Amino acid sequence: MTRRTRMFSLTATTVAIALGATACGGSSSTTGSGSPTKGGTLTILNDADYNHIDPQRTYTTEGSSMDYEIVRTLTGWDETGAHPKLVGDLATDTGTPSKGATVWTFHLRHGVKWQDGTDVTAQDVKYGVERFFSPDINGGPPYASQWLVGGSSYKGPFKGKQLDSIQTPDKYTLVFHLNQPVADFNETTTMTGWSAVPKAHDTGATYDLHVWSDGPYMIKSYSHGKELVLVRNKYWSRSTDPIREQNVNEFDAKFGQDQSAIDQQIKSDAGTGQTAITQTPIAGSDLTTIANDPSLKSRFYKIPAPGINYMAINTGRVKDIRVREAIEDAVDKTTVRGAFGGSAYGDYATSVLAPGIDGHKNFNLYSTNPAGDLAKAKALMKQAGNPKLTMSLSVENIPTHEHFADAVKTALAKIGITVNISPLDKNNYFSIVDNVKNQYDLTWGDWIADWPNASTILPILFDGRQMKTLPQSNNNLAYLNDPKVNAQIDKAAKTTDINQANAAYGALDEQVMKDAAVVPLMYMNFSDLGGSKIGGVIDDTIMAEPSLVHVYVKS
Amino acid sequence: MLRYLVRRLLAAAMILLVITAITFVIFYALPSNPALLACGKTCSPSRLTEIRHSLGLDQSFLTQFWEFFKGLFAGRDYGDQSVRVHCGAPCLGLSFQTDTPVLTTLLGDFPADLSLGLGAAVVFLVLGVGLGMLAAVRRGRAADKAAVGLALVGVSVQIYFIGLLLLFLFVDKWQILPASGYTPFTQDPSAWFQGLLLPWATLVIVYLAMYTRLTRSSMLEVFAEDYMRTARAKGLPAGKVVLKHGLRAAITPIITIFGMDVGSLIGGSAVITESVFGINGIGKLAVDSVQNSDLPVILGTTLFAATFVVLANVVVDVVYGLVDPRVRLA
Amino acid sequence: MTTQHPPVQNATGTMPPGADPAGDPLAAEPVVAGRSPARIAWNRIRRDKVTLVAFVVTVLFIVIALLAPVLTALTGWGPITPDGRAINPDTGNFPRGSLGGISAHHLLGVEPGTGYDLFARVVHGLRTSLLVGFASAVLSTVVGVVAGLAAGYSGGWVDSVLSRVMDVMLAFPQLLFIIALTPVIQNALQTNSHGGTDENLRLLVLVLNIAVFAWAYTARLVRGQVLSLREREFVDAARIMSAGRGHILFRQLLPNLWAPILISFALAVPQNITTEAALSYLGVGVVPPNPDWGSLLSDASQYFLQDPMYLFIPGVLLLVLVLALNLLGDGVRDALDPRAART
Amino acid sequence: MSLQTSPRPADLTPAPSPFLDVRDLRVHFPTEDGVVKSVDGVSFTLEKGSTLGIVGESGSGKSVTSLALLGLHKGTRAQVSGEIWLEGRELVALPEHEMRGLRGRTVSMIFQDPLSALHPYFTVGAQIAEAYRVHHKVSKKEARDRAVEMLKRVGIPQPERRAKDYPHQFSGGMRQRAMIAMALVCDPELLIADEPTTALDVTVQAQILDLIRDLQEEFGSAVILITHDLGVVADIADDILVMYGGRRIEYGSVRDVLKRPEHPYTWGLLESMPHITGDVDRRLNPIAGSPPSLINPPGGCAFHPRCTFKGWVPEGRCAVDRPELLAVAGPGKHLAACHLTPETKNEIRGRRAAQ
Repeated sequence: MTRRTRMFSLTATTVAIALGATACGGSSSTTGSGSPTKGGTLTILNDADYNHIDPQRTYTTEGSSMDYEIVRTLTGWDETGAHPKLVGDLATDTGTPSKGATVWTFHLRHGVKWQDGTDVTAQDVKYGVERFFSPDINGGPPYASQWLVGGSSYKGPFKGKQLDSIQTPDKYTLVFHLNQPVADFNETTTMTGWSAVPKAHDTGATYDLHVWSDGPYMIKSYSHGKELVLVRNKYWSRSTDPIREQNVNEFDAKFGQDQSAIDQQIKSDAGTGQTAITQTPIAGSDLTTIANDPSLKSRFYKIPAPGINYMAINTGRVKDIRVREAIEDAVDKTTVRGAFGGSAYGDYATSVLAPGIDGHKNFNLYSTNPAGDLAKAKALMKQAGNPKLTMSLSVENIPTHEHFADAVKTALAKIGITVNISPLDKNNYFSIVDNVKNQYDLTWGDWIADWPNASTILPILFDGRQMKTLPQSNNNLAYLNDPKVNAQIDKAAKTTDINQANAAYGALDEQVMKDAAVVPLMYMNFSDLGGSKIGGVIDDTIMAEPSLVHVYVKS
Repeated sequence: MLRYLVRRLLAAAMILLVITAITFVIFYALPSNPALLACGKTCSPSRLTEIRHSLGLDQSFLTQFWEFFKGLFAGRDYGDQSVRVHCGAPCLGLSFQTDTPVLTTLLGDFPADLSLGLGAAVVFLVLGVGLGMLAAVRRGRAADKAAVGLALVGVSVQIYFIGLLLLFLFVDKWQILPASGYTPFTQDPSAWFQGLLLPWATLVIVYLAMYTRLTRSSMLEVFAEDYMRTARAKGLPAGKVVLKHGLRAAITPIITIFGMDVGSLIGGSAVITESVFGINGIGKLAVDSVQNSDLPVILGTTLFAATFVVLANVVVDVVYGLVDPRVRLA
Repeated sequence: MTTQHPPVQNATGTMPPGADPAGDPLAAEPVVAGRSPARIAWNRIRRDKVTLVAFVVTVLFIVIALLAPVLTALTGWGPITPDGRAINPDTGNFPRGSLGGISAHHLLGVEPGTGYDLFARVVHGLRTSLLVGFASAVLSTVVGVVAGLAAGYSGGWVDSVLSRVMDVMLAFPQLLFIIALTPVIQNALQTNSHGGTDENLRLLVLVLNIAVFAWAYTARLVRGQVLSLREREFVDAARIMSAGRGHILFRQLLPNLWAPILISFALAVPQNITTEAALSYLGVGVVPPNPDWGSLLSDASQYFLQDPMYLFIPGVLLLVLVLALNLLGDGVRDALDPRAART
Repeated sequence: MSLQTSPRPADLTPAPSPFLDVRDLRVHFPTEDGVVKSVDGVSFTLEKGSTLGIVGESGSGKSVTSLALLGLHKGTRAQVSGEIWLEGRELVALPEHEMRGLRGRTVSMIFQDPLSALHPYFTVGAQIAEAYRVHHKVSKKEARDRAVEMLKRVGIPQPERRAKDYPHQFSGGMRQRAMIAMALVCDPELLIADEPTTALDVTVQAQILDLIRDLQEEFGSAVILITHDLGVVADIADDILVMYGGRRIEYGSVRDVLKRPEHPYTWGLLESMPHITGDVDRRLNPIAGSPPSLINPPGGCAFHPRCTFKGWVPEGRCAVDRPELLAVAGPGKHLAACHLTPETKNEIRGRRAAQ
């Protein structure tokens, strides 16, 4: 899953303080405590509009988080406890696998209604999932077309064809036939696209503006790039929904203000700032100041993300493992983290899988000091014959990244590697570096799991076979094509036992680190700020977003 | 007059057509791939081909251009039977990014640029012409030197620097004004005014300089004209000589530049001002669309902006013809 | 009586209109002395203190730009030599100390985030600004003069075509287009897709981009001048003496155009520097970490509240540079233009 | 006719309070190259109903003199000194607002090149009406009628319609007539005509001059006619003032100056002018050389660098001493500034006549 990074930010800072209004701080209530009150409007301030909220097209954390208020997915995460718990959402339970996890059956709850009062049926879900396949409905995740039988040739429902591998034996039963075993398919179905869309209300490419609700809120008005207003869906019932509440009267999402201005407006906690929250992460210099401000502590949501910020070393171009190991030891993660916003940004990483992800294993193969081990790195370079190397490093052309690149350049200069920095257009960054035609020696990357399972991280980042199958969207930036790794990936995917699978992924993580294919930099946190009158925000560690499913506005 | 207007408008349409064609060509040469951007993070080659087809990018250059051109007059339909989207004429296409008609987006952003551009233009025209006249009348004296000096500083100052400085002083430090931005006038006139005050001020500082200089030099040129001496020789008071006889003649070149400036300002040229003050106008839309390789929006914003510039040209010529009796529009 | 000079009054008693120094005493000047226009211009500039100061400041900036490597060698901090001790990783790599980390080591402080010496960034950035400003002004002036001469002198379809092209160029939303064009030109010129963005290539792209939109102004100006000069007697004379087209264009017309050309060049330089900085500010200009004032300001705007000096120093310097160049351009124009009187 | 040999100051005899009395007028322009002495000590008198022709090349100071009479140098950087007495009022020291009351009403001017002297953006009628309304409290309509009346007076056909035209729609002669109409709209007592016929073809020239003369007779104004064309003044003027380099070099009645010119420059002017009655084969001889610098005028006689007769004056006095303006012997008040003795001049005249 991608996190929409900050939009092209030109503005410095604007502080929004309404004249005469004084900040009424001092609210000591902490996240989640206190009893929810009904009513009020929650304002969401984001720098830019969601890429999509059409559930089959949504593939960003902000969009997903908003979508969860409007649409219900087959399964979902209950995050009120210490760890996210997988529960049935539209489905009564978390699904039943059969035939070695190649067939999955879901039974839908009775009494779930659309916003016009009609029932949500299995056919609606089937139609919704079929939409994934239409080229008009682009932008969403690839899993449906990868896994459903016949998916490679199906082109979506708009021309009247159906996908036979999704069966609806009755109004409330869905059966998915997969072309390979997928042990965690019921976690895949927590993604927004695995939801119902009523054929009669589908508007195709423009469905973003007309998403039909079966969740607690429905679209009242949506002006692209400006404002999205959600109001209560009166046909939604708490009794059929194990995840969501319906506390506030309205969500009012406003877009287009500069992120710094948003941060300042919420920080000042005046006027609407008191009931406002931002979904786009606070970054760079603002993060430092806000994270270090004790008065903001109660309103500052620092959410660990199931992802990794890393620098891939192209194993096809930097063939000498000693050089790669030297790079692992030479990179000074303290200056790198400084570039991304300091300690609030996240902990230093030593592995690909972050602590919150199933399969995470605690190990460190390289320097124990985050600032690096120069002596060891130099020794490794000496073993490699002290080659005079020049390497390219691709980053996005935003200040944070440029500073990161500088930090790497400085560190590697100390072991005799000259780094040429390639700042690439940030909007096209991944479409450039993911194309196998554009290979850099060092490539910055980040990845957030689509669901908190190593299966949506390691295979995607290190399966060497995708260089051939996905030449234009090869996520294997390390160009690692290690037969051991590939075999391990296949083995882990087939393992239906969760503990065994986790162990397999842990070993895979360690193998990748042994190959010195990536320099893991930070286990990211995403930080957002809310106003003092907001309650019921829970940490969505799946999306790394402040979850709004229980949100309320204090009166 | 009517024939002149028709001819000028036809020429304007030709220029716009050429600009559209050039934009198309440039987009073709753009290194990025909008289909890949639309496709998402993990995109198989076959899916990519389908999306290219869905966006119409697999068609030849001429076909795409013709489709666009046709859409301008006849509208276009998008999508398959059950979910057809109609984009009425003049159709500038659907955004690759948001699938909304470009024209709708443009018209939605237009009020911000209109407010920003017109508001600033009125002030810098009035102030600039006033200061310029003062400088011309007091040529060589302190007032002139001050006006010319200020004008030069204004011309040399960078919008983003002065804009940020104003923000820092008025919003952050003294907290006299709320954060700037655009609120529709219909929604809250007071917020509209307060939010645009600093952007206006910034544009005024930068443009004022130009108008002061322009008026001053234009005035000085007119002062050297024989008819100004005639006016004085008639016994007209100095004020009337300057305001009636001088300004009337000196204003024509200023009208030309003013027309062009207003045209380009409301057409979205105030990109930097928009970005500094967080105003979601057409300039920002254009910058974003270039970065997202959103061809229909790039085309739309370019055409929109160019239309204003070209139309401003025609309007300026017509006004010129009305102001200067020597010019005959034929 | 023999006639050495053309008579002031000819036989019919008519005089060229406006030859009598009626109201404007300056019109009397040609009568005053037979000095060459260049000499008059130079004398005027010499007497104009503001222009002189602007000239000195400009020269100073150019010298600093030329000596940038020497200066940074003296201070010991290059433009991309980070000083890790000058920034504090715990505060998100903000400079230690006050005023953006100004100290004996770092005369203008350091960049937050990287710890680069701001003095070194500024003097090297100046190189970029001046290089792009002058190079694009030269290019656009050369292209503009050639196009203007061709259009103005040839007339006919050549003029129509060139004039229409100028119209189109002037009607373009320029800034938007440069933003769109930059990756296109860059892509067209770049042969290898990796190994880092070539700094010189990027500068070339910038120069081309700015010149693409700037030449039309010069061309239009030159065309207008040529149109009026074309009808003068000396051109007729040359034509009667069956001088070649090239001779008339370059030996007869061009020498009479140098004043407007010089003026447009002098005013184009600060304009282009401004455009370059704006583009870099918008992120399509010079690519970091290569120092440039526009990208420096863009970067600084992110740290504005926490580290205002970082914005202030390059901002004010850019203002001074552009102001000096503008003043110089104005001075040159006033000196060359007999109508723009100075007192 | 005999010429007086001993020099005698000419200007010191005070005339009995003439209508216009200009005394030692100087108009200097400070420039970065030095002071331009456009007018440097000019004096003359003029009575009502009579006409003075001021003759000279461009740069001789004749137009600058006329602007001084209108007080148009006030508020500019020109330095004006001397005295201009008009009906007992001194104009040089007169404050601008009082001077303004005189302009157009008491003193008015017909400018050369009416195309540029008329405002291109206003109709001819409006410009004339404006001149009238400045000095008369009348309605727009009345002023307009007056303008039409004036246009009719100066011989413009269909004045009602033409009043609504713009200057560029008029022919050259018509424009000049309109200019005259504007100058005369307030019945001025002193009319200055600056090259009123330049750039007009000969037949129109004659018409315009006739018009000025007729109107002068009708209104009884004093007229100053500024020209470089002696032929024009010969027709119309009573007195002639020849200027060179900002100074007077010859001053006297038309008869005196034209019949018996005393200065080689005047000779030059006459020779460069065709005579209708003259010999067709006679060569027209333009004066060689160019007008003098007004900042660093040549030493001695300003005309000496161009003067073909300076060799006739002994010891090169022409380059050293500036000749005084002295009365020439004779019945009229004829003044000239030349070192040539009357004898020498007679000899020269004799030789030229023999040619």
